[in-house]
Amino acid sequence: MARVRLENITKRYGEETAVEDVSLEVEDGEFVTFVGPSGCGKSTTMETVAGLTAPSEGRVYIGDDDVTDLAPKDRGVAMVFQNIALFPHMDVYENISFGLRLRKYDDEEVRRRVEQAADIVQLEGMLDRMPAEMSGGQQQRVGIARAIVRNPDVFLMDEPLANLDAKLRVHMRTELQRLHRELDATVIYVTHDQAEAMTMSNRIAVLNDGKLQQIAPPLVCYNEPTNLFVAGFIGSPSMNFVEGELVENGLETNNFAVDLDPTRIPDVTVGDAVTLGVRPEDVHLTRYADSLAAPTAPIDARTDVIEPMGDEVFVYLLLAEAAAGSMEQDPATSPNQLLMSVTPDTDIEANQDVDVVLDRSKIHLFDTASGEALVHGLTDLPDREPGTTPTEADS
Amino acid sequence: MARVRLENITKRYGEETAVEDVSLEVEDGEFVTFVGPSGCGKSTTMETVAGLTAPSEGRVYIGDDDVTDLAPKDRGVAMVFQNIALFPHMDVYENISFGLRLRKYDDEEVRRRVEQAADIVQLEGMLDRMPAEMSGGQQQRVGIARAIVRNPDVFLMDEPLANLDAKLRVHMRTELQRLHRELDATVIYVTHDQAEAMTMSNRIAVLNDGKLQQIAPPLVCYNEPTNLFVAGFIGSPSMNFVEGELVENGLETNNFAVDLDPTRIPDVTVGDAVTLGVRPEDVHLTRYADSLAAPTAPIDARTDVIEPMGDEVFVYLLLAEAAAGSMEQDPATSPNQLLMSVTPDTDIEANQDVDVVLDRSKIHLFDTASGEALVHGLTDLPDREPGTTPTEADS
Amino acid sequence: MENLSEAAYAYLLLLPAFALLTLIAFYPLIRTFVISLRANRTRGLDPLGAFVGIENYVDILTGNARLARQFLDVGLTSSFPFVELGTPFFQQALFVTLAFAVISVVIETVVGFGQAYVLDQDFRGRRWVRVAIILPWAVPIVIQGMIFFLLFQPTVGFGSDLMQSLGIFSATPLANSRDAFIIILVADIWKSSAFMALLILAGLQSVDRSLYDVARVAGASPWQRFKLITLPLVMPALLVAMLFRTMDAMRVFGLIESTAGCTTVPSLSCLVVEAMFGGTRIYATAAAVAFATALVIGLIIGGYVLVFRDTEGGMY
Amino acid sequence: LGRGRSPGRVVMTAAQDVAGIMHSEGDDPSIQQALWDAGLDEDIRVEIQTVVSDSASRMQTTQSALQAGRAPPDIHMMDSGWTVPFILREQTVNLTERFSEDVLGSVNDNYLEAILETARHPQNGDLHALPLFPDLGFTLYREDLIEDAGYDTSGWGTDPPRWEEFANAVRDARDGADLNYGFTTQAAAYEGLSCCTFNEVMTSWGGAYYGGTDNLFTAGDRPVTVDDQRVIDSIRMMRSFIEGEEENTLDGYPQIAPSAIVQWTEQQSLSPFSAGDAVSNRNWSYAIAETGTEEAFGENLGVMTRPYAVSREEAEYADVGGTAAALGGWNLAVSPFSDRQEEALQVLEAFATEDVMLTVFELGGFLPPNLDLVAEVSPDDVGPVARYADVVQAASENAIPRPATDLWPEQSALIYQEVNAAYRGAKAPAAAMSDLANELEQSEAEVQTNGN
Amino acid sequence: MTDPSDSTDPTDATGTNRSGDINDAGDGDDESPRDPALCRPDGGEPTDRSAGRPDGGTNVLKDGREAELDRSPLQQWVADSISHPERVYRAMFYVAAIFFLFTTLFPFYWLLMVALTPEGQLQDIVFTPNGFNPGAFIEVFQVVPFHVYMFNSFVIALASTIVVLVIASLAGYAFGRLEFPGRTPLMLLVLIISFFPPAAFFIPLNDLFNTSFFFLEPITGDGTLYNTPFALVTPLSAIFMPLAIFILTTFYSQIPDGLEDAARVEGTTRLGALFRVIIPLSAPGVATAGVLTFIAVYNEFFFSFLMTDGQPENWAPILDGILAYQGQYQVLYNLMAAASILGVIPVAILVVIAQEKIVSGLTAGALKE
Ligand SMILES: Nc1ncnc2c1ncn2[C@@H]1O[C@H](COP(=O)(O)OP(=O)(O)OP(=O)(O)O)[C@@H](O)[C@H]1O
Ligand SMILES: Nc1ncnc2c1ncn2[C@@H]1O[C@H](COP(=O)(O)OP(=O)(O)OP(=O)(O)O)[C@@H](O)[C@H]1O
Ligand SMILES: [Mg+2]
Ligand SMILES: [Mg+2]
Repeated sequence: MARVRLENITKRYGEETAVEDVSLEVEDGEFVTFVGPSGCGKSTTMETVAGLTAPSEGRVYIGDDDVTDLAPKDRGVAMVFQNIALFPHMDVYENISFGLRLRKYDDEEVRRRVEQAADIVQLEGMLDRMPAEMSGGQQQRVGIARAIVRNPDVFLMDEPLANLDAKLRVHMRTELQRLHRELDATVIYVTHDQAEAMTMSNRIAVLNDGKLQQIAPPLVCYNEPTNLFVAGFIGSPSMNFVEGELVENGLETNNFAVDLDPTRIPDVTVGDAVTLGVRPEDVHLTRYADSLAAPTAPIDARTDVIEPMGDEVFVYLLLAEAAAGSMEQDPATSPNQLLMSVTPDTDIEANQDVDVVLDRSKIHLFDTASGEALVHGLTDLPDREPGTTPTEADS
Repeated sequence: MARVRLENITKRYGEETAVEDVSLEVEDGEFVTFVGPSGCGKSTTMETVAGLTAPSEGRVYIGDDDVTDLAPKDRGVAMVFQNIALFPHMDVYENISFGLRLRKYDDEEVRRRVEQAADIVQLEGMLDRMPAEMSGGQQQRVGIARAIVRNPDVFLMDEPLANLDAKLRVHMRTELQRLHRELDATVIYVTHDQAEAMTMSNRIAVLNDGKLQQIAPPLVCYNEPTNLFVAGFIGSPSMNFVEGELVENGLETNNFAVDLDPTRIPDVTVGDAVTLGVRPEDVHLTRYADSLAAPTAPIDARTDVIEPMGDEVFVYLLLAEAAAGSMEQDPATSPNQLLMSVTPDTDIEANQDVDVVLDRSKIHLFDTASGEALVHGLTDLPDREPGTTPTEADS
Repeated sequence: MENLSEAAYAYLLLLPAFALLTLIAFYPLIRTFVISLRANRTRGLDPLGAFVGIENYVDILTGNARLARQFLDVGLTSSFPFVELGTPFFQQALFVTLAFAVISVVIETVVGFGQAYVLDQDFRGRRWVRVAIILPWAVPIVIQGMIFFLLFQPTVGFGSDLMQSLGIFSATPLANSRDAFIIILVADIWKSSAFMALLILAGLQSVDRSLYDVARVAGASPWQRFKLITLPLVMPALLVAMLFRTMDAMRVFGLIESTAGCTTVPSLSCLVVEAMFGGTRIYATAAAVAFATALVIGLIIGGYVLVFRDTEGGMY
Repeated sequence: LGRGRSPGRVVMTAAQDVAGIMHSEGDDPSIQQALWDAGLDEDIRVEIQTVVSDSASRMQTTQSALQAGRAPPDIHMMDSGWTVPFILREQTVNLTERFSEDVLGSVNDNYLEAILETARHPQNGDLHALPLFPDLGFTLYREDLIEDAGYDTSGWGTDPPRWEEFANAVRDARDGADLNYGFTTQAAAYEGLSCCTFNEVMTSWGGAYYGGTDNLFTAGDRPVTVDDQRVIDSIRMMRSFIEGEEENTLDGYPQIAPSAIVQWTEQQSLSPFSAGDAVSNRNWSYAIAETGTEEAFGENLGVMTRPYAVSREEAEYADVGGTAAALGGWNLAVSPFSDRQEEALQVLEAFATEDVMLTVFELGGFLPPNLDLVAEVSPDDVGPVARYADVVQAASENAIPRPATDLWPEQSALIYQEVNAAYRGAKAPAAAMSDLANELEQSEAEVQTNGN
Repeated sequence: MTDPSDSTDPTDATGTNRSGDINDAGDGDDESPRDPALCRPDGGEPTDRSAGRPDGGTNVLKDGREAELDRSPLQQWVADSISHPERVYRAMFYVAAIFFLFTTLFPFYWLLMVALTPEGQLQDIVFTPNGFNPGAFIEVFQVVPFHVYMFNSFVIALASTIVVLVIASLAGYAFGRLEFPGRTPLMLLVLIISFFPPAAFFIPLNDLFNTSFFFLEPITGDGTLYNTPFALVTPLSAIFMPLAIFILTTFYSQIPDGLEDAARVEGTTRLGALFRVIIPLSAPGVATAGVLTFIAVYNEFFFSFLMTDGQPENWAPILDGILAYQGQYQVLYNLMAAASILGVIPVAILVVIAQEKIVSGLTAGALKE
């Protein structure tokens, strides 16, 4: 039983509040990933679970026990530290076996498990190196091995793969998932890598500014973010946001309008400021629009920078009224830009006039003032009053 | 003049060779990214440029000068360290201004530049914190600010964004690019993040095992990798590799065959072992194959695991002969698996029989023995002898 | 034990230290303090007389105590600088002690830093150089005194002749307060620099080397690296070394006793020991001088603590 | 760790020199044997607790033992210079009460009176310690060199010359033999200066600390006479010896002593002499033993008591003037904290027998407290000292003890500081002595005001 | 060698036009001034790169612009040194090392000369002994059982060092790594002990150690601690404890929290983390505290002299052994010298080797070189 439950955890450093009133429950055997901007309190939250930081307020439960006042060693947790924190005076073998030796496993067993763990992190043959003689990524792998060798009930991993290359990451990712499944351990994981968060987690917990924003399965966070913050944070590149205002029968922005029935949207009325969100992959060139079930009306745009990424190409679009916006501006914040992602074989060039459409089923609306999500997907709305949907207006 | 030139650099640590005979030239104002697996010698190479590590052999030039024996401070370089290495006894302001104060800039100027740098890395208001009071990402940003504040000729950045979340990374990425352009500085950059490497660099240098594999613009590395290593390393998820053998009029693998004229391929003859490489995004369901100019014949497969990533979905395919391969196996190494990437709205489920085709124009062939690339794209080959191309065979 | 609060845990860890210190240090000090408030009795079995309050303290400060030498002999005048030294400078215990402490600690710090820097380098035979530099510290004070005593014995050593011919010393330096002061200073520097060097070396060795890499790339010259990285990071260790050296120097006794003698160079500790063991059993006065000495040291150290309170990593 | 003591063991403190002769292998003579022979109970065995020989350190050790009420040691060996303070502190056993009549009588009759004074209670005269051996200050000189310089030294041994003659002889001998040093003595600022060397010189000039020998042991009510002209002159003479004709010197006395004497004690002053580099040296009986052997100067060593400037008849105070020999030596005191006082007293009584004294003299070269015995032994047994028995006798007659009251330690410090300063020329002799007189008077006054 | 134009200096617009210096390798190339205010466009002026040179060489060189023409060997060396600054540092380093070696060792050399000089010939010793008497080194053991004193001192020093290190480690951990009310006052309280001359402790301790406690009787025979190692170990431990506490506090407080955290998560208690991680990582500090304590105790003057009766069989330390050669009128300087050489040098070597072992054993590789 290694359910982890945080109850109203708050942590203050002097004036600064690092974590504010966070409550969440991680089920036994669940894999939960914390994501959030730098400094939002991910590591601090983990430390309260590990027992390294005493929360200023709130309680921590592991299993059925209140462990708030328990020493780290008695909590049955293992942790991979963001700053790696290898013992510089021990070689790799000693680092990895540290916890086992403390528990007086016999040498045979220790060696077996260390070798197995070293194998998983691909460090065979480096067991007698000192940490100072290793590269950054190698050190990080030692840190991971040190945690996994112990088969604890609860794994805490703070950016364990930050220094690894893509290939190794993928490998480690699968290894960690396998371990998770085999050991049936509860895992709390911090990463800034979207792919990791999406593929590994049962649920993602999005933190911002010390506060929990949403905790939900990855695709729910991706497809139904509860607020502007989550919407903008999950997904890379970020979702496009366009501020607008609800009018009689649609949403008007500086550059374009989207038809909809405002009354169908809960909690807002005509005249309210609403932000439209759409992901880059849901912006399509009008010429490919026929594949979409519910496209919006075409929007005039001009391509700015084209960023080929190999497997996809990012196209920065300047909307009609965009006079001289520079391409560096973050499309998520510039009201006159849209980022579109297309396949590499798409025939598109910089500084070319194009028409784009948005996939209505993928449009999100947020209350601009509170940031709260209003609806996800406009196609569901008109289902009830079919009359309003099809009309689309140019900007 | 801040061209950086490495001439036959070798660095040994005792028995261990960290860098082996690396020669490369980074043009003045160029942005070159080092990528490669953990421990391949990226940091070590950087350190030889900075002057922190004396190469065992070889010379380093900056501008026109041989700086091999010059002290770091006389090389005009600034560096972001992989292990961050902030001065623990100085607050953020002092850390960032360290280099400027050494040069006796007047206080006014120092403050202005520090504030500007802090702004870029979004650390305003934290200038009087001590490093120990900051989160991992915040510390890393201080490290970046410390380097950029000095406006040097050559920037060395070793995984400067490893601890930052996606959003901040994108922001920092653009900021660094802007800086690069404005300062007209030469940048050598290490990252394990493909997106960074692809978007920021003029050229990518791929290292493996201390040896330089390829140095070329990002898309060249992506589309025309010189060898198996580069092909497998660049791109995430990794390219699919299928080993096969050249036969009379094609390439045969365990599970399928691809038509081609072996004589058109340089340096190999019928009977040679050849590896076919194809990226996940170039594997298509047969039903969508019409959008391809040159698809291969359909290949029978069965979907295994479906991994939705938000903006795309990874589909693990088991090829016909695959009996009981488990989904965790790395598709790049398992001969009976293929990884396919499809858009999220594709209608596909696990354990479903499907037909897939490969995009012939995106197929790479490698000499299995040496790993060297033979051809990139099979469409160019049959152009000359059109007779051989269209025939396709099932496996 | 792990479940104790941080404070309770800290007190638990401090318990053994304070138990030992209370028994062996605080308790004796309290008793000594009580002694200092009573009268001397030179005859009879009981060495202490009636309770006299702070009379003993008044006596030592006013020069009325039965000490062979002056604790402090200054008179107040109406004209600048408002104080007038009575006994010559080098004959006043307080001044001699202060001068000795200040000069010796300053020089030892510099020398110790130099030695530590040498030892921090990597070179062949470093171990033996380290032995050499540590050696003076391992010399018993009697021997340290003997060496310098003999060196400046005109018939035995060449020190007197040498220094006399250089015009620095008189013919009988060990009998001349000023010369003897310098000899004691040199002897102390010779021995105690090693103390500084060892502590500073430990500080140097604890500095994370990658910080030097950062500084080198940032353009720091060796001197700047020293000033901006080494010094501040070694500062806590250095402060401890200086603090304890200062206190040690303020309590100098054995060295003086075994070279020039307390007559020539009286220090505060000399007065304590002479009062206690000088044959005239004036324990109360001895206790009072000891407490007065502690008070002087306390004032100096208090100044230290105030000045360096904000030093990074400092202990306050 | 345990230190269980077998019964019959009596622990006595002693330095290496005495410790080395206490017991012996087999039948070789030893003090222990002599004690038994003298009638000590065979069950009683003296065990030596070796202590350092430096007198000041020994006083510390003794003081800390007695102050803590610790025993063993059962018998403390105390310097004659600091026995009285311990007596006054009631830290010794009163021997007058505990000794048998005849032993007490023979001690009082036969022992050198001057050293007995240092072992008596100053107020009631009771004996609290038994002198083990006295020591006397001698002036050693190279008879051969002085004779070569044309001086007749035949009578010097028992009838020393005047200072002027002596000084001239030394100067001529030094110059004649081309030696580095003439006369070496001890003038460092230490106990030896106030108790002994200066005391001798002062006495030989007819001066005294407290107006003659009557007042030596009665602190409080006595005159302080150190600012006498004679005392000042004696210092000026010493300055002449050191500096030649300079400030604060005395005409007619040549430069004969190195200035280094102001930082010399016994060892440093003896070594140039024993190395043949000096004409004359003031020292203790051990120096005779060391330099009077055949390997050293043998018969060429002349020994006498101090030259003088003012004869005893000319002197103002009692028993001063004329030649002088400072008195040192050690006493044995029984610890009142000992649980073996009876045994210890027996040991002391045995020490008071002549045979034991002679054994100590023969084995260790320590003068017997009954100095008449010196003449009874042959040089073959005890070394060169016996050769100078007449000088020893003369010295004992002219022995001057230090005024070793319980104030002496602090007064001694005052004295040697001022005298040393005056010798060095740091202070004019007259000024130094008048300062000293003030300080001593203050110290004396202490006794009256405190009454302790 | 080439001119490392410090073009990192952004205000130094001339940083790149100084290539005129590049041609003649190894002779007086300059380093552009680090200080932008000092930047000169001509750039050809030889200046001294080595800021660490204390010898005023800067001026010599600055004046010597014409020295380009005729250079003396010295200037040649200086010029070479400029292009190879490591050489200057190396040279400075050797000068400093030799200077320190000479100044620390000379008194020992002289002590050796005193030891070798036969008794009674102690005159005018400068660089050679008067006569040659190596027998002194044997005699020291014959006159007094010096080895016993050494052994006693060794045991007492070792015991005190262990007591001090253990207790001070706990206290240092509390002071250095824990926050609790009264931390500063308690530290000052510890410090106060060191304000007092040892004599201030003496009278009460002398009473205490000579008081008979019945419960000690089975151990010490008479129930007092006097004449037992405890009489030295306890006061010396207490007196050297403040120094050790301060040293350890300082070093322990500098170990990053992360490492302690890692150890605790791995399953150590806080104390376990202290002994397994913090102490090993503070090895230089711990070893130094140990060495300082050991040697200080080994050579301690005051209590060593007064807390035993000076008998080798009663745990008298080396000091008493040395003083045993000192007579009232006669001091066997040669034997004292020989004894102290014998007593000191082996211990110093032992201590240094032990320290190196401790440090390297505990921190091997901890510091990236
Ligand atoms: N001081 C050293 N002693 C011995 N080997 C070392 C030392 N430093 C690095 N190495 C080895 O040299 C190789 C290259 O190290 P380097 O730090 O350059 O790797 P890297 O490419 O930066 O890897 P990463 O991405 O993990 O940081 C590694 O195998 C490493 O173990
Ligand atoms: N010891 C401390 N004293 C003061 N503030 C602190 C301390 N440790 C952390 N903080 C602050 O608390 C906040 C949360 O820190 P935390 O380390 O939990 O962030 P994080 O989410 O892990 O960020 P990152 O992704 O950058 O590692 C940050 O703003 C940080 O500056
Ligand atoms: Mg963090
Ligand atoms: Mg690296």
